[in-house]
Amino acid sequence: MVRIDAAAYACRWQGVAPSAKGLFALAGIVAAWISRSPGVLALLALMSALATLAGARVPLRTYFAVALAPLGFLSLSCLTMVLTPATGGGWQWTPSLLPKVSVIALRSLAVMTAVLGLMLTTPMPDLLLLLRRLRAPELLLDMMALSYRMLFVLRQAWDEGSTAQAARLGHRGWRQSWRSMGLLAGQMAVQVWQRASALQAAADARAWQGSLRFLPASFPNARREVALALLAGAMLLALALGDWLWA
Amino acid sequence: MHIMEGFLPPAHALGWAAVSAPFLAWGLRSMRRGLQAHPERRMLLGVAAAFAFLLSALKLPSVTGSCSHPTGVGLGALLFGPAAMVPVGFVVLLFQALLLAHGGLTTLGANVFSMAIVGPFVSYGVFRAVAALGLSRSVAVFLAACLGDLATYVTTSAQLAFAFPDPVGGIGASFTKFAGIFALTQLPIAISEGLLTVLVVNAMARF
Amino acid sequence: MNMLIELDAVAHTFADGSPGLSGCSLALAGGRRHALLGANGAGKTTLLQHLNGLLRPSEGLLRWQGQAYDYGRAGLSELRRRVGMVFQNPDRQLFSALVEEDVSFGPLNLGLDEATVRARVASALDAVGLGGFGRRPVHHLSFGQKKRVCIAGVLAMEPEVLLLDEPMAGLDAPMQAELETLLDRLAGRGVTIVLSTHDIDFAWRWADEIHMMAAGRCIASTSAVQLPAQLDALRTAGQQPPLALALHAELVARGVLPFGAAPRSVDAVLAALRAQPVTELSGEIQL
Amino acid sequence: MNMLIELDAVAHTFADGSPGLSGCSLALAGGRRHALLGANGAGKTTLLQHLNGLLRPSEGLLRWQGQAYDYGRAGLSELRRRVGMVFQNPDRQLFSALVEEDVSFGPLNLGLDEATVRARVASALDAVGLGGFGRRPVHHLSFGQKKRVCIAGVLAMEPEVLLLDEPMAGLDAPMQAELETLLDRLAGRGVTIVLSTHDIDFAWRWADEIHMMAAGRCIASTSAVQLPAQLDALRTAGQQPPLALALHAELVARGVLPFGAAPRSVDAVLAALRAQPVTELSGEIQL
Repeated sequence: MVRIDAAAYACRWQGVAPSAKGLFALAGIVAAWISRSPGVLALLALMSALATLAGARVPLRTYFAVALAPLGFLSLSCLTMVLTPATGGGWQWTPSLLPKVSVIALRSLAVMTAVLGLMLTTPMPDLLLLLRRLRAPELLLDMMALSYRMLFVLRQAWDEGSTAQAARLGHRGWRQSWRSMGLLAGQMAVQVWQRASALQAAADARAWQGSLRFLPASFPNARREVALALLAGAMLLALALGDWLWA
Repeated sequence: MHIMEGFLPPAHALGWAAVSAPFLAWGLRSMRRGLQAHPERRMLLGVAAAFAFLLSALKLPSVTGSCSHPTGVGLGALLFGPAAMVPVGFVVLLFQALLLAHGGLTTLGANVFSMAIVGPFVSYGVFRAVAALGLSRSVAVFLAACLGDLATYVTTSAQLAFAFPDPVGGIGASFTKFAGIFALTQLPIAISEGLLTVLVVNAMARF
Repeated sequence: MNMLIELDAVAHTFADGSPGLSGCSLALAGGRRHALLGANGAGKTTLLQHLNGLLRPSEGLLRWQGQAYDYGRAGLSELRRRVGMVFQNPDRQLFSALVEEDVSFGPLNLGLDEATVRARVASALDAVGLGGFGRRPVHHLSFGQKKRVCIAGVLAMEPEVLLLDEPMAGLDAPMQAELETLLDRLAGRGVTIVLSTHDIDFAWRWADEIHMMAAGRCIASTSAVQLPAQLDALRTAGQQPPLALALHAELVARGVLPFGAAPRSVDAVLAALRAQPVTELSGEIQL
Repeated sequence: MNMLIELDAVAHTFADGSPGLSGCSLALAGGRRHALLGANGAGKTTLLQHLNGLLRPSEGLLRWQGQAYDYGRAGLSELRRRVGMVFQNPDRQLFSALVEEDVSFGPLNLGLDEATVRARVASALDAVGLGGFGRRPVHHLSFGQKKRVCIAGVLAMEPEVLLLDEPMAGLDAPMQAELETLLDRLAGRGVTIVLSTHDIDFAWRWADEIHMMAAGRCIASTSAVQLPAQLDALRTAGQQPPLALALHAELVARGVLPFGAAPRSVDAVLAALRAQPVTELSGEIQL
């Protein structure tokens, strides 16, 4: 959680309008959905990854660390798909399915790299701003804004509590670990109500009117950035459309 | 268990989003109605969503030495009811996709269906049913969280089977394959989730 | 003197039946620095929360410039614009991820237009010395910086009265000095400041007016210069006399320091000592 | 002197790449009162967490009675039994509903039988002056009481070394005095105490040994009586000389107080002043 969040604040595209980055990612997703040939899908994935790594200067290490878990899922699922029921019961390895499965895997990769490009370069408050502009329900936005802030507060509370437990041998063995986690989670669950009422008091003290309203960030170069994103996105889509028509 | 970004074909990704959307709208509507009577609950929902996310990012110690992540939706369903858990679960899943790269934006609809709709409703139903049978609270909580987790995983396996039917054995065989492979990781998680939820509820009851 | 806020026999009982305040009468003059002094649990926070209407008295009355508090929706909004409050723990009052978003929360609630809000946010952040920090996420800040964001969030509403609950808690000496400078600057601009503290030496050093509390009661109010005459009340509030005061009295009694206004800190006593010429007496004893 | 814990050029870099400690060498003698002195962010907490193995050095070595720390499972358990740690914020380390449940957490993790645990909980609560408080709910306690429950929770493991992170933070004057008495009592029983503080006056009043830290470095260690010779190191650690020391020096120079061992607190200076006869000089100036 900290890795992706920190990368988004540190990258070179941090101040770029979220609408531009959102449009580019959307183009990447749609292009991946349209394309059919493995070569073009691989090219799309490569272009999205390159934009993130070379354009936004997200460190390669971060990128791979973040992609590792989804890649695990992908390999396990693809392995599953090339197994078919054998005639005499049991399962057999079916190499003839490989081309089809590899297209699924590459499409998944192309979509994933497009979304990674968005999330590794856009801090959450900007994403929420984008959602607000897309008319997401206000209640949902309030919940997201508040819970994003509280994530870090609760995370710190959890780490401190867990360290204090370790100092009293609370993680000595797995039995102790289970008991400690149960106690800590229980105590923090009770605190959820206290924290909520403290936040409520703090909001009331600043003349709360019933919803969490914040000043939207301004992106002075938004127009130019959106135009560039549209151009780049159109390139991806053209590539995909060509593939769809002629493949 | 989350379906990764981009893994579902477009028709399935959009289809599941369309299936989940009315549930989300219904959850938000019932939430809004609650907020009219208790405006201060707005903060509570935000903090609760953050707490659910925190629980879902925990690494649980397990007997085999490997680590697993609970979903936390069982606990949430018991505390806040299944209707509130649809929007809360939606926020948690969106954050998991954006901050942890677990699940994805294109697969959000499918994941919301399995984890924020099926899971909480099963948990809540099981808890009600077991409690009605007069069994102890711990048993009810354990079964609710554990079966809610299993229902989520069965749903995910079905979603995958539906999207990628086996060329020989069809959807049934595909389901068997996905359910079988992911059982290795999901069974211990379901049991862990049940245990942790019991410990948390017991700890809470003492305050 | 113009009395901005008055409490008239205010009592408060919490929902769980525990007593918070009893029979508190107090007058807060505008443009002054007020310290509420008392041990932990004396009712300081409860009193502060009455001043901006977060809590309502179970008995008694509060007045703003002679008018009884209006707890209606509009009245409360107006009151909270005028009387801003900074809580003790920043993690329990900052609810937005970005510094400028959080600071903008109050002004937006006042219904100001975007340009005004933007200007106010910028000047509030400047005032607390966090000029370029608007786009920083709150979770990347240190404790002291978060505290200053909290203060900026209130300043952006341009309140006439600023309440601070134990503002020095958790800050080390350099950060405390910084915050004191900030409070001095605000007081210089005419903002009335009311803060709670359990540190008599800080209260003595900083405040114009000291209000002592013990067990939910407002036991005495005095201008700081009159504090030496109120040592009994101070003792009831569980406090020793300020060290600087005691030292100064002793040194004056011994003729080491000239008679005069008591210095506000031990550092000031030390400075006064250093400013005195060394008397011939010292030579004899130093041998 | 018997050195209980030694640090040999210990460096620590956090997972996010930020530096915590660099080249820290330190020796902690058994049975003494040690103060780690430094500003916020100087690395005091990081150092304390190395002492009981919560953090491991990236470079360098720690030794317990001459033997390198053993970070194996059994070694760590043994270490943490011997070296107990009390954290700064009680609300982050108390996680049970009742006082006695919380205090029993450590002893139960040690695998002791129920009767022993019960006896240890009772004696630990007695030691911190909370004898009859076992069945009280934790959330009804005052901040100072919670702090003492935290200490009891560590004492119940019968550690040889007690680490305390900023123990005085958030306590008002009477609670600080109480806690100091408690620490004196524990030191009297032979427990080695290591605490971190950014308050030079407290360190000077309380400690036998003062270890100064700045920017992750251990810049100097001195016995408290030798502190007046280490004012340069003190300045590097961002600290003023203790007020009592400065005052005493000034008063001795002026012949007001006789030459002798420096008093440990401004209160002690005051007492020394009061014990001095009033000289004839005073009469002149008091007029």
